[in-house]
Amino acid sequence: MKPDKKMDIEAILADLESYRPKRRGWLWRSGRDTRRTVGPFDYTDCSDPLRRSVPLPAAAAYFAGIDPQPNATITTEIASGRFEDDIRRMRMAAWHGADHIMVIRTAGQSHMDGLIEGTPQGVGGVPITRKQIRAQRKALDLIEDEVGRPINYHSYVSGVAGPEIAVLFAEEGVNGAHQDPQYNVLYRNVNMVRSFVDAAEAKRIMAWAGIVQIDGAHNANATARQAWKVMPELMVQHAINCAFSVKAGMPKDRICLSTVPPTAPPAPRMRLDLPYAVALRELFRDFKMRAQQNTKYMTSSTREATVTHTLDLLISALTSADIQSTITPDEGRNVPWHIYNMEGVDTARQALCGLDGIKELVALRRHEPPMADAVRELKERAVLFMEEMIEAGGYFAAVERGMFVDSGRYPERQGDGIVRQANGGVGAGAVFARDPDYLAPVTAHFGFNNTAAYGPEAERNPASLVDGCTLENPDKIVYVDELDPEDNVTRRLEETAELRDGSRVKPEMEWAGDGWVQTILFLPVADRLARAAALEIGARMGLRDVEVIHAEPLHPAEGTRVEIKGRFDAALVLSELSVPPEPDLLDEDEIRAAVKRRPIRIVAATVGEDEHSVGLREIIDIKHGGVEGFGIECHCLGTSVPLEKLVDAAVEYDADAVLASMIISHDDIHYRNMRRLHELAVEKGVRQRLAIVCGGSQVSPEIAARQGVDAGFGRGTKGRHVASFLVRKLCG
Amino acid sequence: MKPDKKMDIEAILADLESYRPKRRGWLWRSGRDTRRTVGPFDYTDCSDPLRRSVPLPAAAAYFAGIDPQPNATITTEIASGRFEDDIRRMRMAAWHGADHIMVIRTAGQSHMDGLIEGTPQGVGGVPITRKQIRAQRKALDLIEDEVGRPINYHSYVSGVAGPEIAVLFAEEGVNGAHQDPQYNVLYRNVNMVRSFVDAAEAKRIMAWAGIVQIDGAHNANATARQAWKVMPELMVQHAINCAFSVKAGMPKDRICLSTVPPTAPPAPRMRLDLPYAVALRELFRDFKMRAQQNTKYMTSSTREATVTHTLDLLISALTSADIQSTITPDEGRNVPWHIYNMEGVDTARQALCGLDGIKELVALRRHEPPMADAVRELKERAVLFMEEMIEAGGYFAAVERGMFVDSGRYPERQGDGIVRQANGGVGAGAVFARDPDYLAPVTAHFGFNNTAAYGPEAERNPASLVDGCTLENPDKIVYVDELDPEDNVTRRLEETAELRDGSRVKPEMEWAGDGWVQTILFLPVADRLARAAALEIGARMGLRDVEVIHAEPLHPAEGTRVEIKGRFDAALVLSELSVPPEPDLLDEDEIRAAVKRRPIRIVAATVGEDEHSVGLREIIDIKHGGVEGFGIECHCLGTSVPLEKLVDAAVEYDADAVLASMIISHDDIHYRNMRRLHELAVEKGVRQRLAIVCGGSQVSPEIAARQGVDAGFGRGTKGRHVASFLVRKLCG
Amino acid sequence: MKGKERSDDFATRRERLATLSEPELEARFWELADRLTEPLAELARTHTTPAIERSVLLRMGFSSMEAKGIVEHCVAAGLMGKGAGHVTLRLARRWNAPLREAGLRLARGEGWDEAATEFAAVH
Amino acid sequence: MKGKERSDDFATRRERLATLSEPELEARFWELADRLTEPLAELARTHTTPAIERSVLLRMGFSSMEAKGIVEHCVAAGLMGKGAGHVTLRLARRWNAPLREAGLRLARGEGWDEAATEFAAVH
Repeated sequence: MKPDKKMDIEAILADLESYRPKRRGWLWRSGRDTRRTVGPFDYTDCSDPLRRSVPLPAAAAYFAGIDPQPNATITTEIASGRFEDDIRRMRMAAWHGADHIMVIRTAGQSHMDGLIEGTPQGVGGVPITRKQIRAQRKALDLIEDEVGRPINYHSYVSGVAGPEIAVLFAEEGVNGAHQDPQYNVLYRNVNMVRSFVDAAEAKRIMAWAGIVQIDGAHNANATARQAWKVMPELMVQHAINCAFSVKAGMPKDRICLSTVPPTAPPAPRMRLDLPYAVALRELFRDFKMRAQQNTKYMTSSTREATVTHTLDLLISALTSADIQSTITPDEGRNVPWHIYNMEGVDTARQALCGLDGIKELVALRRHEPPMADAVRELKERAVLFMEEMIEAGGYFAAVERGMFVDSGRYPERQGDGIVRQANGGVGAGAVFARDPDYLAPVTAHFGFNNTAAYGPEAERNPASLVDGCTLENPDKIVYVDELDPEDNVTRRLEETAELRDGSRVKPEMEWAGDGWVQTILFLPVADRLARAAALEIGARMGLRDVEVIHAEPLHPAEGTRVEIKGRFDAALVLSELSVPPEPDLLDEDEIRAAVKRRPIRIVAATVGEDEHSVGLREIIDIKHGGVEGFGIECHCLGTSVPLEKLVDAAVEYDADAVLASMIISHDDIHYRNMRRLHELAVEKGVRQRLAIVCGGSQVSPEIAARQGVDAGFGRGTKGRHVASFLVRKLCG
Repeated sequence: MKPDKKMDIEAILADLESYRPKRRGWLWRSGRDTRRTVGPFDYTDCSDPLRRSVPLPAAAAYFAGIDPQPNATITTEIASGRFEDDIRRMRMAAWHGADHIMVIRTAGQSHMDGLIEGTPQGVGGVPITRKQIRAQRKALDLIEDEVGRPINYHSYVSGVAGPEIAVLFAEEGVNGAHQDPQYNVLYRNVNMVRSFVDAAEAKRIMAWAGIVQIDGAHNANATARQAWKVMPELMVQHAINCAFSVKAGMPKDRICLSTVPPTAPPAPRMRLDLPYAVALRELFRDFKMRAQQNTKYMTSSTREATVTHTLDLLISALTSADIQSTITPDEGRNVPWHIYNMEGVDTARQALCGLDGIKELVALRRHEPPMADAVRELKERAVLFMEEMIEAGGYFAAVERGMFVDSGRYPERQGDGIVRQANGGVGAGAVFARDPDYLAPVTAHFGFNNTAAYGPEAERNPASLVDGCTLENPDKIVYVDELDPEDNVTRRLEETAELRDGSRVKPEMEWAGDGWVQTILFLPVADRLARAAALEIGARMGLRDVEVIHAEPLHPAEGTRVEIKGRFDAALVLSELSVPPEPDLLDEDEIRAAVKRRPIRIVAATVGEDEHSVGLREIIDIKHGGVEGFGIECHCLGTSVPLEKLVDAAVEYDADAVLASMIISHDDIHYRNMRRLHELAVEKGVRQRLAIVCGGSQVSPEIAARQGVDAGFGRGTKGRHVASFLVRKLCG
Repeated sequence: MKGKERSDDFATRRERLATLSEPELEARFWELADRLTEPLAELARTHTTPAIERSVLLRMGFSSMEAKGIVEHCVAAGLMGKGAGHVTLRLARRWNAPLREAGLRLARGEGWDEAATEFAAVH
Repeated sequence: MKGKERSDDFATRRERLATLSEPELEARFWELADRLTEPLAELARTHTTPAIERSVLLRMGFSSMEAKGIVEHCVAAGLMGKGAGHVTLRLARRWNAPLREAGLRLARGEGWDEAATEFAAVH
């Protein structure tokens, strides 16, 4: 795979029946907890860098593109309903530092009693099938080679087909999975007896495959109305899944708590969430922490979600996180879009790098009030919770009494908990006692298995009874391609062929060619009028299916910020686009040689009322790679130089070119100054022999050219760009 | 002023000649450092709440609209070039919690040798004039009454007219100002002798008026290429301005250091910036801290700027900030827009409230490495810097040697500092020795003043020689209205009259009617093609002056995020907009009475494969203000209920209505389910007698109605909304 | 059915925990977790479900559809207590047929009377 | 003119500071700041500028344009050492005119010879 070529989705889909995963099991980032130097900085909390990546914008602009990578595995959750489009997003996310790709399942798969096959389109996620997994894992194999870091692939082992999904995941090299029988019980209304019996088998299989498990406690946080009250229960939910998982054969270091800082600003979240994070990490010190982002209090403001996320990350940094999960900041408004997956991942690596070393600089006041009291109280409340469960008759009885997801802070009870019956729910009644001669002639089976009846070899290796099962011999796996002749990936790809062959381009947010674009407006009227006006503006811009996805009063009378989405329905023909030519840089030695042959003298200044000299210094100074370094003679007149004085100085010095820096761009003053500079040179009769070059952070080369100057240089310009231009213009 | 009415700009401009400021001097927030309860939470680091405000989105959605206000004064910087438009922005910002409004000056005012009068349009800021100040201060008087908190008004006392501007500010009740002679010297190339002589007079006047002073050291941070190396010098710059200000008569508690965390992620900024913040606050413990946001490493990514800002705020919270300044996150791409001023302020209050109490929870490891060493080293380097200055012959000599804004970490030197000559720069030569009979017969004059020659009364009160100066008697002020018959506010307002009379609306970002809108796109092609495609899409959407303001690779081949701005040039006629009617809620008692007369029975469920029950519970449960509370009989069928089962249950219970909750909206499944629900009711012959009500966070009432159901309810719906609808429909 | 309301009586309830040291409190926490989950694990050790049996058949080399068929018939035949994989293995031996061939026959609903005989004969 | 380059010799230079306690180091910092700014403050105490004089005239009740005119003539007349407000005050007394009237005359360039006489007479 070439970094500058798109993934070939058809090639990935080809020959999937013979695909085998490269490895099984989860991999943590390598090189953690080593002090290391990256660019000009020293880090203590970073892991090995990527081979290829998209650095953070500030790193690209100011720090020579360094891209330090935090210790924590970083998760992104992807699932638009079309796995083939998600593959591209995975590649993008990996380049931004995600190494844990979590694929959400289509709504309703929890209640499917069996596996799904083929590649039907999903709703709110993708149907998890063997073909879909193989295609995505195969793509990730290519992507991990490209970025030089293993990528963990993850989905869900829940619902009434848990054990089969666990087998599928073990066979296909899935690296991580959610598994928590309590999730089935409370949120999917799956029968609770069945959930636990299935879960033990599923966990045993996952353990065999080295799959990392994440529990489902974060859902209680997201469901409770006052999420900060549910903390004691969260600890209980974690404990039940942890203890049960250990009994099912999982090693503790593969069991991750899915933990969310329960509140969000303007709540005083440090006061509430930090003691909780501390208590949890003490009680569960043998397990791993998957720090999830708070979504309970997310709104449609992506700014707000980003700030809350950053503070979530601070809590991780002050305590610990083995996996740092990210939720896209648009989750409160959209099914997540490509751009917001990158935002979530970027926020995580940006904040964690920024917080590098914080534990060396600050210490938790663990044994002083209020932290000491809060930590103790949380632990005691959790203990009391479990004591009452036992008193009630155990887990099933406790659920029947509605002890879980009650809005009260335990032992306070609001009486609004989720109530399930042990004999109710999906899949009730389908639990069977094993007879004394029960047998399961396979690897990674949990519980009673009468292999002894078949001799010591069978006891040692039950799968020997069938000459090895699929876990030992993947060739035994029966690969099913497609079942539905219409609802499948091949049909979907046909529809977007012209967008993938390089001939046309169309904006998209989720799926190739979906056409979605987002427009942000400020309308100086109150909320309802503003929404109506925004919809009308969207329609007049020719967008289809326009919807308001966010509105926020700036003031009840002065105006409203409105964000709309709509579909731009045309595919642009790439060959018809006017693309400015790539800046064609001369070789540095070539420039020096040319200047030696034909000396160049320039006069430079920041013009008008502009005292910003740092940009000009970077273009000129030899120390900063500026044009002086190529032998160009520079006369720098300083800052805020009147245009006329600049032209006069060019005449006086008999310069070949003037270099005018124009940072201030308000009301297009920079373009007006360019035009005036050109006119002055004409008026003074020197325009022919004087090249005029203008630069500034807000300068567009195309618009500059329209003002009559010879060249305009915008943000990111280096001395070499300007020198290349001058040599071509003057020495050509 | 009514909160639901726009400010009347014309009324503010009327009668300005007789306007007098309500007060002089700076006011800090009241009620700081008291423990207080706001809504369900306890805070230690918050001040008195506002009378009226726009709460954070999450507070409005989840926390009953609480709006805790941090202790620090929060700054927003406003200046679009048209002060009349900025007034509206000030009102919006005050409602978001800003109580320090900083007005940037037009480019070039530093070099104006005298005051500007009238209201010409500015570039990159507004021309600071008496009329402009009076209008804005008068508007702020109204705004502070509206929000119930004093608002500090601020601009700049710099350039070659500093003392006059200081007088103007003292006369007109300006509350805060930047004043730092070093800023003139280094960045405005004002003669250094003149700068210091002028500065003493200006500071003396500011001290008299109780104006809070902010220094200019943050500019060194913004100018140095590797900003983390300039820390020792920053301390020296702060020290020079502080010591000089004290000599000029300023009380220490009115002298603020303008301090920025020098680096930004991915730099390990805690490691670099936190020891610096600690050292600074120790050395300058008698002074105030104005914590500025890092702008040096800001790019055009507003997300990145927001995360960096949040970490800036963490440094404030871990150390201290008396004034918390905010820079709009769009500063790297635009002259700031309305919406981004609010973003900056929101990020500050959100993060500071979230961090409330952090010092009780964590402690700085002040006396352990690496903090202890770093703090000590910074102080020593600063001392060494000043020792070398003295060795060189003092401040002027040091500047002549280029000791300031050098890229090296002192005592390292790169030799690229800013060099100025004591006899050079703007205003050189215009410094005159005072003769022994020098006299200035006014209040707040600094330095030698031969008042003794005029007797003891003159010695006690020099202004008695002129029967009191303008500082005692504002009626002596000569108010100048307009000098330019074309370039003034009256003319500008005429152009936008139709946008202010309530007849038309047009999007804007800076100025009334500027038409700017912003569109975010993802294009699945590389950077240059994506930019070209985005410009073409903008043009096809009918936008004028389309420009790319941000581009970010998601992957070098898979695609690019591009943000464009463009002008939407039409003004919409408000009366022609289709505005959905305001939800007309019945009185709660009225609902109860109606239900008593005509009982209502409903059947409710989350439908399809949807297990999200929290929304439905809020609509139904009596505890959450749901419809049960009005006496409506509810049969709740649970979650993931098939549509057919829901209709059958309605028949079985002889219900008046079904309530279907539909959270999952992917691929419009919710709307398809609504249509199907309607059709099923028709098929079963019960559509006439059964009201169908659908709700969910992504439901648009208008689109729901088009599916054939009776009502759709979106985000923010309460039980009372649904009950009002049912009563109207069934009991009407 | 709804849960009960109760005000926050933590202060009273915690009295018996107040004297515990931090390690003792944490040990109590894990002891309770163990007590709560042991019956659940024991249930899992001694029971099976259609999903578990399908997962066994998948591992034995059957497709998801084939496994589903076999398990449905196994439930109908009352042989879940034996294990659906077990039934398949035993009938392959009885029929002296390859495992997959036996499974496919069972999935089609063939041979279940024989299966009942096979297991009845043993016990 | 450019500054000089120098590598980071902090380790050497700091030697003489190493023995200072933290309070001593901080005291040294402020002592140096005081030494650096005292000459600047003294300069300010004993000098004036057009901007200062305009600010005086503003306070005396003149507009910005009027103040500008007076100060420009004051510079030309070589009387800045007296203070432009001082000149205005003294001429108002000499002319027995209201202060503003005197100032407006001076702003128009009238009476500056008299001003020179007035101040020469005194000394």
